[in-house]
Amino acid sequence: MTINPRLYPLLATIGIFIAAYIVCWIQFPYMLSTRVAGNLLTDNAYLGIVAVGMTLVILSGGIDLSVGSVIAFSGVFIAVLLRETGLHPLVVFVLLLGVTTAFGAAMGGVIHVLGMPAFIVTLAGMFLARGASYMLTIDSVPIQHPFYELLKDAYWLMPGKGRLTLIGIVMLLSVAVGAVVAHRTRFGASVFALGGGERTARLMGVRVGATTVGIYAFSGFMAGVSGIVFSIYTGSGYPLATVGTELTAIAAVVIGGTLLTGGAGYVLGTLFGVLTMGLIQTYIVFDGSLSSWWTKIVIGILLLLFILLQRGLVRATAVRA
Amino acid sequence: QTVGFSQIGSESGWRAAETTLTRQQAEERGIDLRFSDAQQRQENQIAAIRSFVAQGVDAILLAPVVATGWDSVLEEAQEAEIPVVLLDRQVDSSEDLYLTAVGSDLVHEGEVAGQWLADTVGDQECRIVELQGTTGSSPAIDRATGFRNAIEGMDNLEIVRSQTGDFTRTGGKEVMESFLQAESGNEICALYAHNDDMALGAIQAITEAGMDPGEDILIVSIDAVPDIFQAMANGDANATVELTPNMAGPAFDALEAYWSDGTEPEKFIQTESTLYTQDDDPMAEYEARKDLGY
Amino acid sequence: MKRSFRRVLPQLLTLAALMALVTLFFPQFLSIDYAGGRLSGPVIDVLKRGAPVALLAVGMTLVIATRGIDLSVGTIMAISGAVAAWALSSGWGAGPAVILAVGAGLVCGLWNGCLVAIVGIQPIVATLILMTSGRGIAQLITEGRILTFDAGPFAWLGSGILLGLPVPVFIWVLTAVGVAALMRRTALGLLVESIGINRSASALAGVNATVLLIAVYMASGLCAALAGIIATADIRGADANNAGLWLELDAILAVVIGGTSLLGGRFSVAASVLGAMIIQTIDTGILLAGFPSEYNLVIKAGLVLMILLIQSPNLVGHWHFLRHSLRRDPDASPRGAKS
Amino acid sequence: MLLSIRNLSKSFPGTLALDDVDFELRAGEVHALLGENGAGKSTLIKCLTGAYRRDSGEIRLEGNPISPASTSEAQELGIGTVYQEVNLLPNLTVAQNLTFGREPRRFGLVDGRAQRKMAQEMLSGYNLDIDVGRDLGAYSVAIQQIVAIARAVALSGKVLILDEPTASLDAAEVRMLFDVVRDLRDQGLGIVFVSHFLDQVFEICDRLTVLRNGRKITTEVVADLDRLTLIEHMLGRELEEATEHEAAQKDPHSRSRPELLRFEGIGRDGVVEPFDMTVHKGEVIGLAGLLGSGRTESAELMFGVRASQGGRTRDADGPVAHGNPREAIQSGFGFAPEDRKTDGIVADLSVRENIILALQAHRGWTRPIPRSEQNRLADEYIAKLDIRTSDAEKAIGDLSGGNQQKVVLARWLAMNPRFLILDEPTRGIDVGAHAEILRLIHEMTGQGMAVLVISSEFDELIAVADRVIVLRDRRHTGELSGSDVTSDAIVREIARDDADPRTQRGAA
Ligand SMILES: Nc1ncnc2c1ncn2[C@@H]1O[C@H](COP(=O)(O)OP(=O)(O)OP(=O)(O)O)[C@@H](O)[C@H]1O
Ligand SMILES: Nc1ncnc2c1ncn2[C@@H]1O[C@H](COP(=O)(O)OP(=O)(O)OP(=O)(O)O)[C@@H](O)[C@H]1O
Ligand SMILES: [Mg+2]
Ligand SMILES: [Mg+2]
Repeated sequence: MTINPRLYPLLATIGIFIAAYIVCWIQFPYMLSTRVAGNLLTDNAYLGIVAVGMTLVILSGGIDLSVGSVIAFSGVFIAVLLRETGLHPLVVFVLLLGVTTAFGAAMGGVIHVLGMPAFIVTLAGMFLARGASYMLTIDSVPIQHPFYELLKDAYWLMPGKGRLTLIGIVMLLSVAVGAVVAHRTRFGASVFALGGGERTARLMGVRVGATTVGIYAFSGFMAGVSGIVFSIYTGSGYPLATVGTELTAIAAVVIGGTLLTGGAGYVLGTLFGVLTMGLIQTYIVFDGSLSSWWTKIVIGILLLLFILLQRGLVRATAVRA
Repeated sequence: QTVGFSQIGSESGWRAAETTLTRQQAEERGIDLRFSDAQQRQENQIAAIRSFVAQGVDAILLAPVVATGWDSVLEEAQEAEIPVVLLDRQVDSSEDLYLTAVGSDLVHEGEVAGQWLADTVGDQECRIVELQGTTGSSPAIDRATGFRNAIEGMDNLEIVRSQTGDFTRTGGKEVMESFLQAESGNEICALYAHNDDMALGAIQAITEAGMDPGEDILIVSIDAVPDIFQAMANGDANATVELTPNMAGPAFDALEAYWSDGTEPEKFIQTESTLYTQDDDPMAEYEARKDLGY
Repeated sequence: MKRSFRRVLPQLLTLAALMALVTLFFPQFLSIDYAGGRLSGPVIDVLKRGAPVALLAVGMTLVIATRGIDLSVGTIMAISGAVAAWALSSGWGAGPAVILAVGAGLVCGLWNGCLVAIVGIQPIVATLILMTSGRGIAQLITEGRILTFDAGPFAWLGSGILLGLPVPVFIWVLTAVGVAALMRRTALGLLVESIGINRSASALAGVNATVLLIAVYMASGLCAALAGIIATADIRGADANNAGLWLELDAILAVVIGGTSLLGGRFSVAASVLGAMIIQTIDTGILLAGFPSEYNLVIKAGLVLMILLIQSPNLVGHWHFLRHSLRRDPDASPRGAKS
Repeated sequence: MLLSIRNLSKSFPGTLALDDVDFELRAGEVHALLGENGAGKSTLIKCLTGAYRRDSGEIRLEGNPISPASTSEAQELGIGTVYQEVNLLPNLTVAQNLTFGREPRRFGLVDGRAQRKMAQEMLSGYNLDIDVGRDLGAYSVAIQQIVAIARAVALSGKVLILDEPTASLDAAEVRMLFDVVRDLRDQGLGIVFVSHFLDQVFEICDRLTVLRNGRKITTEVVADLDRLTLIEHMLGRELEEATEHEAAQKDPHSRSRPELLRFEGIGRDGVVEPFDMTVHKGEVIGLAGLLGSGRTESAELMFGVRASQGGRTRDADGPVAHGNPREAIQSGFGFAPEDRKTDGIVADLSVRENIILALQAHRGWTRPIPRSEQNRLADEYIAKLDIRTSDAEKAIGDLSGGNQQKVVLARWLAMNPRFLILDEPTRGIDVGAHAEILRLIHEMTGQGMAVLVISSEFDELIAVADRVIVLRDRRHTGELSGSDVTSDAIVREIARDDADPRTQRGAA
């Protein structure tokens, strides 16, 4: 049974992640505890969710720079609404997801109708969402609601005191949903087709407009979910939160083996991309000796190392095949 | 003892100094300091604290990037019986979730600055421009509030323009230039900057516009970084309110007491917000600070 | 000449409209004073304040023409500024400091170019690496503080006056004119465009795509270094933490407002520089108009969207189509019967 | 009447591509759509399938006016199309491409296994043994073409449109395709067939419509028409019969001419076995072989697109470097690649810029070709190759397929190389231009240039080549020269091996 070459980047990602984990474990035996594993899921939940949306966008050959701001907006929106009105959080969630999905859809619409590059439209979207959260409040607003306490404390204590939290599970679910949407639906096929080339996709019968709107709506929806998760994670809304998260998400997607030019990749790879980013973070914290500037440099070096390894591995297997 | 320190980032010279001093203090006391730089992001700080908890450190120092959103991670630390000390900024979580907080009162800083200005101008008319910190950050909000508290009710003092300079020199300079255009310079009587860096940028803008900072326009700011003392020595700046970067000293003192016999310190160890003016021998202050890693 | 004028006409019109709008909120916007051998006024401010983004946009235009993108320019500004300040504070003169800073920018560009052209990493990711780690390098040089130096001739580059105008204006104008001339008076422009549109076909036609790509990223690094020098000289100190922070986005925005496609190909340096001025006019206009700062972003986003909307080629097409179909009988409209 | 088009017009900026065209297609007929490059054939098809928005006119399918706004609507109406440039997605698997838009689903989700099965069934009639789970991009242009045909056939409930489907197919594939087409015709489909190979038109088509300069010239029954009249309709003038597809004066002794280049041991594992080739001044060498036999790869090795493992190349003065395309160009080589869309044209640049590109790259960026010289070159080749464009500043991407091909040729002719490799040079080129290009090749060789021509058209090779090298299974296996160069001989040479080479086709 030969392995399909399109799987190579995914396998390389998973392989390198496991190898990296082993290296960390040798250096800090405690890394293998369920606590660290649980933390890895929980701490990166919001990133994983938003990266799933980003994966679809990138698969279609686009990019969504607005997600970081949308997460911040979501937190502020929830916090302010809960503070100002007596609405139940679930109602607020529904409202929020409506808003972010519509926001994404609107960006998709602008991209399609005006034929403008996604980079710029979503950049404007990024300004807009961040600006909108400023207009809601410039303060950081705590969320105090019994339902939120419930959500925060929803976890399953794994053996070894590690916590598998609700939001970690939400992330895993999102990855599963994203994978099904991308790889098992006609919409997903259209996304890949767009990534292969818009003109060709059009000639093959893809409804380019509807698909584009759908993609960015999906990304907006995921950013909304991520915002909810983030608000549970921090228990507050803060307009300055998650600055630059879009770039982290893009990096995670690319590390996960998805081509930035679109048309090739796996949602599952994104999960490992996110976990890898988290692993790098954890490793640096465990080490604890790096100064602020070395932290930045080392993150960059590890990122580069990872990408080079991945490329090398893919190339080596491709040649042998 | 091992102590984890979750620092916000390295966005300003002041913070770099705080990091340096914390390391120094730890070294002097033989404490093994695990340092983590969060690059201005709360999510990184939360993740770092959880990693510290997972590693089982003996205490955690936290310089929170924002006041809200720490409840669950502090609870987690508490469950693991790891004391947490907050540095230089407050959180709005319940007090029993942390051991103590070391810091200054940001609102108070603004009040000191405002009070100085009010005292200085007396009952002259004074049109004030304000350089705010990063929109939405707690120092920006609190220092604005404090200043307004101090000048409240004084009809001769009026804040005519207020814009964010993002706590940076470039921002301070650029915004000050536009203030000078918009208010045609000589009508501005004083500048209140949320930090010294912006004030230093603004001083350049004022000089380049052909005016004399410190004379034509009074300048008061907060932080007391070395460079502002130099400006004060030159007569370019008038006053600054100190925010000491040595938060770790008192924090370690409290921790050591707690470790040795479980003494619970007070919930808030306030550092002083000393006001420095041109009369306080700024050059000496400059010399004293310039090697602290600002 | 006429052709290139027509190329930048939309940008010129946008800029004019924007200035009119700002004047509405701030009537003295167009007033210029002459005092003490220098011109001053909001417009001069725009010209001067726009220098970093204009410089970045010049380099970014070339990179985008090759279908790339350079996210690291803001960081390169910080690095070159730190290098210059370090050189100055360790006693070197202004000349060596400038040379070292420019050299640092070129090295950064070389690094990016090699990752993109030789290793084959996608530009966004390749430059993202330098974007994150480069700021660390800059901080390493300044040790995280604002590295100040004795002003002297170096500061002249940031806030000096030449012929009544701020020196940065001359730097960006000369750079833009120089790069545009280099591109159009030689065959470089054509070759850069051709690798941006179809790298494999160009390589088969004998275009040295690898070397050109590296050169383009180095040019971007050079422009970023100049911007970094101006920013550093302006505040007489290197602020490794904040110099150029997020300016790469403004530079990309400027290029796009200038009508160069992010998909590579045809480019216009002049239009990009006008784009930078448009952005600076927005920024300065917001400051002058005196809105509370929490509205800054929303206003900027709104204006940018509007500008892009007006310039969108598709919109022009839609207009034509609307006018056509309104004039003709409804049966002929393309969404006729679908039996 | 199955399909009828009335008064269809379509204009692009600067071009009236279709001017009041009428066209009728009956059920159960194969209808050829003919015309020179740029006559408007592809545009007509794209207007019909909703890929372009027509300016005016009416289209009726089975009497009902239709107006597909997108190709998917056309597909739903039962119109299946193969566009001129293979328009499938290389990043999707063969199966995904084949079933796109009609994926079999279970519980609302795409069922991968059923999808592959469906794809295999769709391909079953085409004698193609490939792994439908692999990415389409891993396969050669020809295989992609067949996949595109299979997809279009499956989609065509009523009408099948084939825009130059045979351009990169060899004789066996063409025969197979025609079997499929006849079968569909007998089932009552209407089939539109665009081709520049008149033999194929005469073989399979019932009626034909000729377009010229965007106007409909005539519709005729094929049986009533002779070749010359047809060409006259297409060109609007007579073609000097002498040049068309007639064997040129072959030089059986081309090998005794002075040696120009000697390739020794050029090859690469898994690509082409090491081969030797001696090229003489002024000679035309043909490369013949089945699809995937390694012709393109041989050319790529010689031009340095792929690096050769070992081997060396010499000319009279010593070693010749061709390790990469730039070195090869410095050494006086030229190469017009097979896939003009991805390797040939630089779509957004103008015709002029595309023509001078290689020359400019060769001169280096510091020595720009003066604008007047550029214009002169562009005008010269536009006239010489009869490139149909409104002017030299039009973007090449807006030219018709055949005209793009001519521009790519012009790019290399302008270089005046000593050794020019042409991979399928006449792909998609009309009869008139075809003859013109063959004549040009002769003219150039007359001046001492050596040319290597790769072609799937044996007739073309016979017409132009002094000797023909035959490839089989990525090996240079034989050579024919002088009067031995005949269609039969080539076929015999290709088939010499007892094993059926066709079974080995597919992905390497
Ligand atoms: N997108 C476009 N923009 C501008 N002009 C175009 C465009 N597409 C086609 N044309 C012009 O329309 C005319 C008809 O082109 P078309 O592709 O239909 O020719 P064709 O008959 O298919 O030729 P060929 O045999 O070479 O494929 C040509 O002159 C071409 O330059
Ligand atoms: N290493 C490889 N991996 C994957 N596919 C390959 C590889 N080598 C060759 N191929 C595919 O097989 C095809 C081999 O056919 P090639 O194009 O060389 O044959 P040809 O004789 O020139 O036929 P054609 O008329 O199609 O050009 C290539 O086009 C390519 O798509
Ligand atoms: Mg055609
Ligand atoms: Mg071939």
